Amino acid sequence: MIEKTDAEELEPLLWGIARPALTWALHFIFVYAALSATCAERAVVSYTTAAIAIGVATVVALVVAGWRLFRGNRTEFHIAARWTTVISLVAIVFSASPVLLAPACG
Amino acid sequence: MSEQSTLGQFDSQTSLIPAGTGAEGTLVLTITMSVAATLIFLAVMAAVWLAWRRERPGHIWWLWAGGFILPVIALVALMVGSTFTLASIARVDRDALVIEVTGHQYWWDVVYDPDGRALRDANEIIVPVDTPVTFRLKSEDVIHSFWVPSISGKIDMIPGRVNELTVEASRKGRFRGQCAEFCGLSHPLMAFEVVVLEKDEFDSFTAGLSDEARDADTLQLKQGRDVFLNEGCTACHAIRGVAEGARVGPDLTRVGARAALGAGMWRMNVGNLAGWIADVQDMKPGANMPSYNHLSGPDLRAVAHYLSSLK
Amino acid sequence: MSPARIIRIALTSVLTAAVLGVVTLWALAAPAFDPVGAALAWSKQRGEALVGWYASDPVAATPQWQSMHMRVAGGDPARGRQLINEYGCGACHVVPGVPGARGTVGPSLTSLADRAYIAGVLTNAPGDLTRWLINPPYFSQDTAMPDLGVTEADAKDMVAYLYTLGGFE
Amino acid sequence: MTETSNKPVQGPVLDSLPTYEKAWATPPGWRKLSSVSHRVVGQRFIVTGLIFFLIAGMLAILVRTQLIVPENTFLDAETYNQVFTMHGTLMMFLFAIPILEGFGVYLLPLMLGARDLIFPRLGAFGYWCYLFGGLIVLASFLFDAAPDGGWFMYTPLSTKEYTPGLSADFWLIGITFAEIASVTAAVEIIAAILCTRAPGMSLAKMPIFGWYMLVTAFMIAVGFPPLIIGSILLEIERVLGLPFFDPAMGGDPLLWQHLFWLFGHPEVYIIFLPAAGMVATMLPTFVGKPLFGYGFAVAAVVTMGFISFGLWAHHMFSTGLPTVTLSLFSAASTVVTIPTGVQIFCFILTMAQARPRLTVPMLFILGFLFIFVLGGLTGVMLASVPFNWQAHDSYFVVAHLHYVLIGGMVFPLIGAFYYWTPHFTGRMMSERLGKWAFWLMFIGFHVTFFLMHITGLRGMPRRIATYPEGIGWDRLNMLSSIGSYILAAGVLIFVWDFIAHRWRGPLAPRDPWKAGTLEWLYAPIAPGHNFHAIPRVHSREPLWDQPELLENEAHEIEGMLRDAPHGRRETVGCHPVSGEPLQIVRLPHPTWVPMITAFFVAVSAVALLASFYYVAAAALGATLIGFAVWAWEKSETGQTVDTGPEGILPVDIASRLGHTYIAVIGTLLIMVALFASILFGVLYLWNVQPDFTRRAGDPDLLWIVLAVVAGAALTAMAYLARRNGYVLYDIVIAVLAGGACWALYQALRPVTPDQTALAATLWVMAGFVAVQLFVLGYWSVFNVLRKVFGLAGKGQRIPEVNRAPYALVTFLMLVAAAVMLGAPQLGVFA
Repeated sequence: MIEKTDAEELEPLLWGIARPALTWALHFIFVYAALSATCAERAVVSYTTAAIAIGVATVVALVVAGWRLFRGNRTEFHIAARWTTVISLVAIVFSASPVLLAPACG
Repeated sequence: MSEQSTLGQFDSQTSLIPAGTGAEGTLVLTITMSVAATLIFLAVMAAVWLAWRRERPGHIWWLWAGGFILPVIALVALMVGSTFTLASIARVDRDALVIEVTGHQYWWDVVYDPDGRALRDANEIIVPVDTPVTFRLKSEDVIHSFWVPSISGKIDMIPGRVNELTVEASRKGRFRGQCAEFCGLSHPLMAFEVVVLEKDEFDSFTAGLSDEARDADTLQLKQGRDVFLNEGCTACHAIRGVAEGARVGPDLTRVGARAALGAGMWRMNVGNLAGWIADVQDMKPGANMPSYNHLSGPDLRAVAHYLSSLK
Repeated sequence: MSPARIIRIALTSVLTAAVLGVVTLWALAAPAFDPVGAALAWSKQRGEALVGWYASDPVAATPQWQSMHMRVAGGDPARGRQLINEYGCGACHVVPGVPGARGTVGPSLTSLADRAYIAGVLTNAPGDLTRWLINPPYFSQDTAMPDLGVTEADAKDMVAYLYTLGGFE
Repeated sequence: MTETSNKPVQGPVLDSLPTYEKAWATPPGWRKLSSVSHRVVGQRFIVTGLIFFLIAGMLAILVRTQLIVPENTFLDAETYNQVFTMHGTLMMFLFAIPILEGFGVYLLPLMLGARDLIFPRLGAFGYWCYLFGGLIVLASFLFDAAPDGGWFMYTPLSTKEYTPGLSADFWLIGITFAEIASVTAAVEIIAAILCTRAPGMSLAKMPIFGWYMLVTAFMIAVGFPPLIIGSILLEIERVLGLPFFDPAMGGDPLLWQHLFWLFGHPEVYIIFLPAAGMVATMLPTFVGKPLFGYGFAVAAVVTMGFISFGLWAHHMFSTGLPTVTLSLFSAASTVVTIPTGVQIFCFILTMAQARPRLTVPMLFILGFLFIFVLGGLTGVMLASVPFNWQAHDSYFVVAHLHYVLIGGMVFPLIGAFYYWTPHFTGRMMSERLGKWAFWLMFIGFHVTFFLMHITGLRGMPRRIATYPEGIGWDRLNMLSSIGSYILAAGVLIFVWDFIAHRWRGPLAPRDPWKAGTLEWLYAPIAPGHNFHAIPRVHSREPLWDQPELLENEAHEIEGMLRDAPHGRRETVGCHPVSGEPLQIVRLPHPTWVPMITAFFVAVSAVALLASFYYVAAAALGATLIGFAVWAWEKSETGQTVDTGPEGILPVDIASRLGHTYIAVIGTLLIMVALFASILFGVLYLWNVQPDFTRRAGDPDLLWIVLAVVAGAALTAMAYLARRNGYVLYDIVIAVLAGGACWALYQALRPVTPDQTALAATLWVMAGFVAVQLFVLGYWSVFNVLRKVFGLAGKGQRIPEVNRAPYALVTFLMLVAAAVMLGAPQLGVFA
């Protein structure tokens, strides 16, 4: 259990839990926006540029989300932060998977 | 084509007995997923039963395995399987035969070869077997959904938008379809039938479709045609060669040839046709056709006989 | 676990499994495959035959003239019910027992057997009703009921069914 | 001390603390309606929710009776459509969320160690909005105008052209009005969980129910706005005729579906999470061991809260969206299984630690596990797009949604009723009736809904009043209907037990289930103010780990803030993360103002329905005055209170850790979500209908720049006013807010809103920013009046501190709106 219960100890851990999930959210919004931009009638960007942009965004998101994956000890909030990171990483990969599998808007 | 309609025909509208490439591909997916789901369900219930009887705390790897590793493996398999099935089903074949279906409140306007001779029919779609057919789906009023479970999955018909789906029927016969998106008062009575024929039978049908309606040869049929012309039916309905141009209601050039009446809900015979003309609002509340209950007895009989003679 | 308890559990599980199996089979099967309905109809028919034999004591009982004259020779009500559905009578008439037969164009046919006349033109007798069904306009020029092209055999079965609607069994 | 009578009595009333007991006394008789205590308001939410559940359940029985045989004439098509729409609407909007909020409002202060919910009047106001909104929706039956477009009201069926009557308006206005309760409760729960915890209860030592409700509250704050905006757009289209969804005028029917399901799917997780939180609270009690993997559960809840916002378009797989977008949502829909799986395995591993006691709530938890896991698996099947094309809008989906909603929410809820009713009424519910209710519901449920999987795969579409005979659905539907009667019988037995136990049930002992959380500290029925003294907490299960709490009398345990010397209601405000006491929060006494204000909002809603627009405007004015009267009280910042063991603490501090500041941030989250929904609408229409972009005229660039400049000045002044609260600053802010509104109006004058959907949406966006500016202006004028009448002294600057972030966010919205208005002209996006 955490002996010192003051805010300075817990705050970084809370951010450790929120950061991966927020990263997934931003990444998902980016992927959806990119797909809408390329597949809608207005076709602001071509499909290849959208796919490349999504690929880059995925790598960036994976790094930002998984930054402190293996640090921290066995306390509850470290476990929480680690698991949020793991689930968010899988979610980011899943969000990016359609673009890698599908050749075009279809 | 007025053999037995699919009304009352067992398993005429089921996705479990496929008659099209779309439904076949999906059934494979359905079966594998159902089996996998049952196994996973039994495994989880076994875990619950084990946890119930166990006194000592479980290990952390149970959580890793059950909560994370197994699901990820199962989900990746599911994703790969369904994405490839989707890719094979959701293709739009540019040079396939095109049939344009437009959804109206509670009936279907079908146009064969829309970019060519644009031959209009309604509520019954004739399709050649083993040939890709691209359905071009539109809607005139609210959102409907074009669904023939035996042949392929559903695609919505949304006003202001054209959805396309290429479908290939793999077995001859009559299959029932129904509107799957709630579209108002008589949504439950908005069905249609897909008739799958041999390629040559289909060609002779579309050829026959192009010429004008069958002539009224008996006295009663001539009287029926006059009633049709004078009572204002031509404001909404068109019969090629008799009254052209109206698009509000279904095209009646070959209405007698359809196996079902009122968008696939009643058997096509003189009795139903007379009852339909006289009291549409009672049979199909909310339909846009008024009940013609002011016709005299002989006129009603004459127009009913005339319409059912248009094969 | 005492043996009594094991037997009790085994029994109940076998019983529930059996009931579940029969019900699932029945639920998934086509209407034609109706063992329960067939069994019920068979037992009802056997019961009627037995009761009928006792009631209609060949010597003493007087035949009920009232219902005899409504008898249709060779008419099968079940097939008649199916034909009424086929010919679309439900579009204009209310016909009890036929699903979806709720038309309000023509008169309701509930308790048709009790009526005296057919369409105010013919008497309510099997022969007249059969002839009416075959070609209604022939008997009443201004009727709205069309000539449905009903064959004689079909008309007989339909009349047999129609006469089950009303006072006489 | 009253002697032990055979009737349950509410808490020991200590004669030794007269002012304290008087301060917290609930007014007797009909005056109890003016009570704002979370115990009273919470129980009202729960009972009202239960009544709506029974009404909606009766409607479900009508639906099943109509479908028992083919071509049935029990209900005609019109009535059937009304019945199934109202069944869906009542269950989703007027039963599920309010009753879970009722449990949250009732339990959270007790579990976290607070005397009352942080904003009692806001809770009471929320309840009255929910009750009046629910009554408006129900009243539609009386005018034969019950909504009949399905609980999702897809356009164009729900537009004026195809639903001419008032039915859609009843739905839109009634539901939006009832949603105010959910949104206010969300802000309240966020502030309560973060700011009013017992000393020593850091976020790591908070009961898991707190985490579930915190994530649910954030999901409501972000999830409800898309529907509120969608409803406003549809109501404007029905009343003023602006073409948001008309494809011929540049609109798109799919815009409604996007906005509705952006709310719709998070909503079903908002319904599941509190119920899972109840399971996570009850299960450890019956196992006697703490929840296994608290960290895993927190991670699973947080990630589930986020990922649920990425699934909405799996309701729209068959609308013809591009295949790659379908795969994106299909992928997101499968990934949400992982957090769900983690939670389920946390429950299973908790159960593994010891042999659980098979009480009635435990039975319902096992029922939950059985049904919800099966429902979740069919959900994953539905996530596959090709299968969804066969199963969407068929009875397979009806089966899936009932499995996850009844299994995931109703079963835990009824278990929660059996678990927490002793806390409401002081008497236990009967075990025998509970077991009967469970088995009837369990069997009835499976007979009804398992068969629907097969009916759906056999091609039976949803929402059909009748079906033809002989196609293969007749017998399955008959069995489903028989099953629904068994399920109804089970529910009725539970309801009878819930009513009858008040006089027949045995008296509940102290901590009847041997639970570990704080709400069982007192013998049932705990005193109105929850704790005579708020104890210091050292773990997540205080009653297990601190035996001294249960050994001696509840009112004698040592803690802080024992008395209310000056007769005011107070509770402890804590540091949001560490839970250490930070301030004393003064709470309001019973008052009629929330009820009256909610009544005025109801009057404006009914007037809008009856299209008396002047009466509606007047009623809204009265509501604003109601809020002003509500907030018209002397500021108590700067006073101090001696809390005993924790020393002297200030009252109502004006800082970023204060409860009002956190509540304003919560409200801003909702406002940003509302604005983002409109922004989504603008971008969507701009993207989908390219040739309508500038057809309705171009906004005036000069006025846009002026509006942004006014906004910038406004924000600067707001941050200046934080340090010293001069009246002059408030006046300048009010003037600048008015100026920015005027500039926005001038900028948009050349754009005619009824020409294209994009123009109409731009007007709505500008209107929303104008509302934000109006709030800032109203806030500043109110500040001026308070200072002039001496209610707010020199150092008392809570309003100024809280207004600064509000002004900043309004400025950012102004900039975003300016970009949206100006961009098409400047050719940035062609």
